[in-house]
Amino acid sequence: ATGTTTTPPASTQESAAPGYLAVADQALPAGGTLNLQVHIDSGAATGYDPQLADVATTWQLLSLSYETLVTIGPDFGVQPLLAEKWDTPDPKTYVFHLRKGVTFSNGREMTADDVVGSLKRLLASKSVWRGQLGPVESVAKDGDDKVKVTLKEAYTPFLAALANVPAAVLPMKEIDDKSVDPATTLLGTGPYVVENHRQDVSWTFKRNDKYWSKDKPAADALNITIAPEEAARIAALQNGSAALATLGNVDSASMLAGARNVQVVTQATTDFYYLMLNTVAPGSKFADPKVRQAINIALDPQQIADVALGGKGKPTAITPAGLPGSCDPAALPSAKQGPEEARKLLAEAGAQNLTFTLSIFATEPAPAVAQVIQQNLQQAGITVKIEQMDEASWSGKVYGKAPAEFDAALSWFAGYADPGMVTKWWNPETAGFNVGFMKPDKDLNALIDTAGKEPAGAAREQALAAVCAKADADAQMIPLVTRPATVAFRGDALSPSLYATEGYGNVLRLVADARVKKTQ
Amino acid sequence: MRLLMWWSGRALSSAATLLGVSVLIFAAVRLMPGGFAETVLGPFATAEQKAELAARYGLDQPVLLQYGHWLAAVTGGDFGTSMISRQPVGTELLARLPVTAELTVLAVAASVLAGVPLGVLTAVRIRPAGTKGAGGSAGGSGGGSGVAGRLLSGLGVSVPEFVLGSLVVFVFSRYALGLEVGAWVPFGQDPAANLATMILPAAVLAVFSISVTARTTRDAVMGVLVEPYVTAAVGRGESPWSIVRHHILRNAATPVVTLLGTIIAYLLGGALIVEHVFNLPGVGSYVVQAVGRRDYAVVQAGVLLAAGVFIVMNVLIDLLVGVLDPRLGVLAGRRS
Amino acid sequence: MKRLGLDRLSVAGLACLLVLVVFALGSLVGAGGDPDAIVGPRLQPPGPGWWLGTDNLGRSVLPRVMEGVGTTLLLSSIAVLLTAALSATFGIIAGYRGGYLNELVMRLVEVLYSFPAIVLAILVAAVLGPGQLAALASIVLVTIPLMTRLVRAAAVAVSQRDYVTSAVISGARLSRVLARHVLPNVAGTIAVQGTYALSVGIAVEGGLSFLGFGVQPPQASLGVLIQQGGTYMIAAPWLILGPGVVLVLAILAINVVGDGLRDRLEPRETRSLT
Amino acid sequence: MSLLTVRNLVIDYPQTRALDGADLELRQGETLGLVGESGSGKSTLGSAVGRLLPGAAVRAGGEVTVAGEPVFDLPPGKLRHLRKKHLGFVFQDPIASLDPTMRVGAQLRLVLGRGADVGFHLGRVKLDDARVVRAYPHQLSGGMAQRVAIAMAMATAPELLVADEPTAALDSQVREEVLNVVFSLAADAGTSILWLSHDLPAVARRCDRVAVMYGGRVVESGPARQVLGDPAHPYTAALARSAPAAAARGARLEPVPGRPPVLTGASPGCAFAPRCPFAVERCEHERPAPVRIREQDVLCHRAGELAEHMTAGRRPEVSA
Amino acid sequence: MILELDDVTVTFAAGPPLRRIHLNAMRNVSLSVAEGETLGLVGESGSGKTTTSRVALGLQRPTAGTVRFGGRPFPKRRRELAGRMQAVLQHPHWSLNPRMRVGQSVAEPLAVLGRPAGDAVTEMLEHVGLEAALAGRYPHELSGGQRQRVSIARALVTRPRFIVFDEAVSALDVSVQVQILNLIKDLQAEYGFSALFISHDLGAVRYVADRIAVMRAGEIVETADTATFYSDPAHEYSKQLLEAL
Ligand SMILES: Nc1ncnc2c1ncn2[C@@H]1O[C@H](COP(=O)(O)OP(=O)(O)OP(=O)(O)O)[C@@H](O)[C@H]1O
Ligand SMILES: Nc1ncnc2c1ncn2[C@@H]1O[C@H](COP(=O)(O)OP(=O)(O)OP(=O)(O)O)[C@@H](O)[C@H]1O
Ligand SMILES: [Mg+2]
Ligand SMILES: [Mg+2]
Repeated sequence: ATGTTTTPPASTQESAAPGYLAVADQALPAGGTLNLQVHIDSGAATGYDPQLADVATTWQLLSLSYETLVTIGPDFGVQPLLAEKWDTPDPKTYVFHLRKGVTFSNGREMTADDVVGSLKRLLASKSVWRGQLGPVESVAKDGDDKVKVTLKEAYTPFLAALANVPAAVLPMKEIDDKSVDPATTLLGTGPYVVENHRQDVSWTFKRNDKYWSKDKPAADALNITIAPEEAARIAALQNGSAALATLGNVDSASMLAGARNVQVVTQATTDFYYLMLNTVAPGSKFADPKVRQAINIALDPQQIADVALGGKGKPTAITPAGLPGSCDPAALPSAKQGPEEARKLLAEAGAQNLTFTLSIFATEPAPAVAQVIQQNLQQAGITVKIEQMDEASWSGKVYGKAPAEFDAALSWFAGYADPGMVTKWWNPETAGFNVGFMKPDKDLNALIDTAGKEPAGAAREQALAAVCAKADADAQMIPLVTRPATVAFRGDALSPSLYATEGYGNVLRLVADARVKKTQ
Repeated sequence: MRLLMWWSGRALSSAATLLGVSVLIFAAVRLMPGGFAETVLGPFATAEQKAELAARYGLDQPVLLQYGHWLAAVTGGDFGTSMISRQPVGTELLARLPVTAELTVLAVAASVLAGVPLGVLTAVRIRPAGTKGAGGSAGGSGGGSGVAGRLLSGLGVSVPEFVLGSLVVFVFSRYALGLEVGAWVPFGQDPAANLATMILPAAVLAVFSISVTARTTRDAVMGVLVEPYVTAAVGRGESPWSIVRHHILRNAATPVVTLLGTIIAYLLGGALIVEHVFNLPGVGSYVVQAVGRRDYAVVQAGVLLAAGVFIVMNVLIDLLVGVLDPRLGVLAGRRS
Repeated sequence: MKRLGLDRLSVAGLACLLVLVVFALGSLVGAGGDPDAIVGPRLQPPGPGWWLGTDNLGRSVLPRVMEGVGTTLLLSSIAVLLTAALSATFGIIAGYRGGYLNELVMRLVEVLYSFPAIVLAILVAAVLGPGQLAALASIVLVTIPLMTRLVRAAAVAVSQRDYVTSAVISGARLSRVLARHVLPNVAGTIAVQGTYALSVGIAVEGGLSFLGFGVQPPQASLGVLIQQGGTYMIAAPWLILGPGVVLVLAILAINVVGDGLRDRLEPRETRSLT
Repeated sequence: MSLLTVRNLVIDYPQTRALDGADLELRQGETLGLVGESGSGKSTLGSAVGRLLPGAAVRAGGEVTVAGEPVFDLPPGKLRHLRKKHLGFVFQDPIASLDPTMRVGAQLRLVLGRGADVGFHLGRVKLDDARVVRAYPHQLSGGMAQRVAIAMAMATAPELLVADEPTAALDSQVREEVLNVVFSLAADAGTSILWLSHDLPAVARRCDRVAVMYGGRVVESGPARQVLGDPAHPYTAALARSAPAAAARGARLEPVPGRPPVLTGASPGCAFAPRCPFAVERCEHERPAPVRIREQDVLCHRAGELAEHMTAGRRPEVSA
Repeated sequence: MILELDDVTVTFAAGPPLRRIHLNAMRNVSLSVAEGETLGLVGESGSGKTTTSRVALGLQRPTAGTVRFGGRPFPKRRRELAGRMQAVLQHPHWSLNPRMRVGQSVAEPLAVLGRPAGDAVTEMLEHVGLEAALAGRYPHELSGGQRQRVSIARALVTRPRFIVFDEAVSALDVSVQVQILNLIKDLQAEYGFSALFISHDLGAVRYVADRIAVMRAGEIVETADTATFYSDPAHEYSKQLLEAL
């Protein structure tokens, strides 16, 4: 496939185009300051280095200053960004044609060396993303304006992985001569330049005047306030001190129902909740697959989505629902059975009075999800005790030790932009973080690898369906429902562009398009 | 000379208390489950990365040694480095202190300016006694105004800040009522705008302390009212307000001022919730987030700071009490 | 009531508490329904089947409030009893013995006192892990300094009383002096402070749950309910109204009873300024 | 015309009747000692003169007139004026009756007005020490503090000084000095004194007249020497007999048997009846009305018949 | 001699650590009380009377000097003296535990000794002129005089050999004072205990004491027979005291 330069569909009214929740009104003048509020700051011990960033909130902020070769378009299509186009002479080779006239915000022009250096640096790093890039064999300059990446074997999610912030192009010259430390300085080709950052308080960005796309970014400055308390963000929207804010509560729309000029939209994401059953702990209650199967059957993802997520989430298999090619959760074996079968399985396993503790973190809506799970399992005679912790204690308990000491735990994965990416986490040997509570399943691992190689198409969908079914039966990590993102903005202050779906949790992805209607 | 001795005595005991606080806080922070590494590095971090981070912040050393290093650094004015922002904690605390301080000062001011008059008014009886039908309540809880006072001050202490705060945030953000929420501006940038955004949080914070102050004032004034010197002043024909001004206020001040010490500790804690609800960049929200992320240096410094402020305030209050009541003062002479 | 010698307001407060206790006991026998069961659509206003409305999971609010009152009252009461026991032990020994023991106890109390209450509570919750135990320990640690101080002060006063001296002269053992003479005479202080500690305890439980360190779901406590209800203040005001009113009533009633108890134990004169 | 008239005054506390129809009269320039056991109502009567009763007190009847003004019916402003111009009070605990947070000089100036000659007033009570002006009350001895209180009370040269056991808290040596100051200042200013005291011999020595209180009533009043030397009321007689100081070495003191009454309402008869060796039926049921025996006004049904009997009793040692 | 104080000095240190003030509450005090004798101790407020009584009762260790009770120094453990000395103290209001019934208060010294109370309590109450029915009352239901009688009953119930009366009648009304003084005299005649009778009221002391010691600023300035003292005081200070009487 060959990509071409695309601009977002030009549209003068705010009626959303397909794949969009909102499209910025290009007729509005550029300029102005945009005030945003998000609930959490990027917080990593590794600093600002995009290659080491591993959470969506960090990607979101870093994406304002860093760019990747390719990017994700509406409905998960891969689109050009710093590469104007690319060729794939064979499934193992990608040749990227670099965009001309791209400069870093310090004024230096981006070169093929920067691209090659960045990718090599990433591959040599301890970054989690190194694995997502797949079996890369070599990265090399192909003339001054082309870069060639060779894979050891075919790897379908490659482009989607390349579209995320850790694969951003860094100013390698400066990094190599040590004049810039990416951990402490943001120096990218992106639309905005950091002016000030106070940890956990605010970020201020100003327009990158040397940005390659001449009509972008529209807003001159961004003020991003970190407001952990939902009520504070809602307040800021209501009184207009924020033009856009991310919201956590699935019912925020009704909270803001009467507020004038505030629009609340739900962005579907590929992130999804999943239930971990610890099979590694000595004396695990879940060692018997029948017990896990029973739990999987007793769970009612539709009810979880309807009740805990206010109808905003969707049931999902291990390939995130919504991604092209992902499998149908309703077709999974466990979805077709009810509590009766679960009881039977438990009886067979001799685990009639199963009681276990579910460890969750306190951030909403996890407690709501857990309580619906509790109700679900009660139908099958399983007693769940919920243990709610702050996130630090929770991650200490879940990831801190191997074998881990919890019974069951609830969390969510970022779903990314290709159905073959998250499935890897079901192989603890490559994932690493879950060796403490999950036993590798050889068959499943093989299926995952196969699906990774299969080029997009019907064969891939079949391969993925096999992975889904196998994982459903294995049921050590049980996917539940997708996790919606709620965004609200002031219609009188802002005309934003927002995708209807998002794979990397980046609400600010299109912020460079947003038009400010009035300056506060 | 006496003052000097008093100071050295107080300094010594304050230092002992602070030392105790430092031990407790250090121990508490280390006892928290959940490692800094999982939190700061995320679940995907390798053991190697964790070890590297631990080494960077000296967390691989024996705990006692860590404590010693920390204590030595703190006494030298170095509060360590935040593991999240990698900035010196001292700098960040200093930047955030004004917000919390302003909030607390405003709330203390409100407690004194509203609580004290309220307490005096509900305690002082103007109607002369001995008249038929006057007085009458057995326990002396102050008759009608007493019931109202008790209910009022009771109400003040029963509405938790987070409820009141959330309500205020919502109401004031939805309806233009003249005061802004959520648009915090640094004081240095625009004092007037800053005050306008601080009034509401301070008011929410102050509700509890106002009613406690009012209640304590009322108790203290009622205690003073029956002192012989007040009877003597009444007997000399002094007017009620002259008595309140000259004899009652100062004598009732001791318990109220002493209470302020407790109130300040309380407000420092309450500020944490209020800062959270109103999203103000103060020390409180800093510490809460740091607890959440196991950012040890920040938690330790934050709590030590709060305790230090509290202890210093209490020393000052003791001094003030001495000035107000010469019988209790440092400089009190012995009976001739 | 008359025999207790409490005034009318305090009797009203006591009655109010009694009603709350009955309300809480109701949930034990299942009155009002299962507090955890999903019984209807989410966020329904009060109506048949859910007399106080439903919450964000479609659970009936009424049984949850009933359970919440019980949890909160029980938790705070146990905590306050613990505080009272510890404060009495340390306060009395420190107050009666004086000397180094006194210094030590007072210094410890001072250290605890220098922590802002909610910070102390958060630390405790973080160390112990959220839950009832953490809430319990937090309330105890938060209320202990003031009570120990006051008990100590009372014990100092009582130890100087002639009847204590007489007992010592008679050759009574320390344990006897403390148990028979000092303790009963500081019991009033403990009782009065206990009521205030109880209201502080309820507030601390609420604050902790607000920050997510308190009682664990699906169990309800007033703090949990108010925290959740607060989010839905406008969309579903009934979620905060029920528990909010009950919480305010409980603290108000306890304070009023405490005041009445104090007026009764330490009656005081009044005087007019005219 | 008398300066102070108390007529049938009844004062109730929540559970106690403190005054049960007390009558008292005091003329210009006169010194009157009010004596009686603890709880007999002396302080209540003394406070009632200036309407300085605690909040719990209720006047259930009777009236108090000072310089022709009905104290209990005055509006607040007039009441203050009366206290300021006509009345002075000195209380039992000298240090407590001074504001602990104000220097002595400042307190005096508050009473005397700005720019007054504090030194002069302190000089009158024999406090010449310049340090006193700058001292706080707690830095003074009891005697000094009481003299300051007296200076404050006498600063306005009141017509009536009510002194409620002004020396009870003082050491025996200082007592005399303080009393000397009070009485000489009053004599100079023509101030009448109502002196509430336990100390019978001292009252006998210094006062023109004595009133004896029992059970909230003045049971006997008259010229001091007369009342204490020739008591007409059985209670006065018993009281006079029981002072330890009065006992000769080796002699046995005779206490008043029984204990003082605590009234909750009007006493149906004579409150002393249960302890009185001379009580008859009538004493229990009928409230005695004042009768005049010699120069005394006495509240006793049998005063007349007993007059002879009592005189025969042993007289208290009264040193002139 | 039941009690001997030999050259006793008591020094108090008061105030915070760095500004201690040292104060001699007793200075080289020597006095003795013979069997069956009542020694009166008079002096102005703060002269050291109470401190002396505390030393005599073994509640206060002297800074210097020796104390002997019954010819022997005080034992390390107070319990060995249990029941052999008692005290009646100043405040009728605080002399009895307000949370104990009168009967329990009186029985306490016996309970400490592990002896059954039996009829001793009722007997004792009757001895001090109180109805046995009062045993069931709480102190606040009694008058000041009655409370002091209960204290005396409590002090006597173990038949001690030595009793300290520290301002035992000062807070009482004149007429009640006499009742109590008479009671003390009568009981002493009956039980023959020795007593240290402390008061600032010279009249009261004269009434009960065999000998009188005068204290001033921590020192004994004069000791004399009561009769001699009142008729012919030797010390200048004693003369002053008597003048004021
Ligand atoms: N504030 C008060 N509240 C209730 N009762 C009181 C109050 N003041 C005094 N009484 C009672 O009123 C009665 C008279 O008290 P009052 O103080 O006038 O007596 P007194 O003759 O001055 O006694 P004393 O010699 O002890 O001072 C007593 O029975 C007393 O208990
Ligand atoms: N525990 C103590 N610590 C410090 N000083 C004390 C202590 N006990 C007594 N004093 C001081 O010792 C001196 C003598 O006190 P003491 O109580 O013996 O006097 P007193 O003659 O009994 O006086 P009063 O007649 O007032 O009871 C006083 O100056 C007192 O302040
Ligand atoms: Mg009196
Ligand atoms: Mg004494």
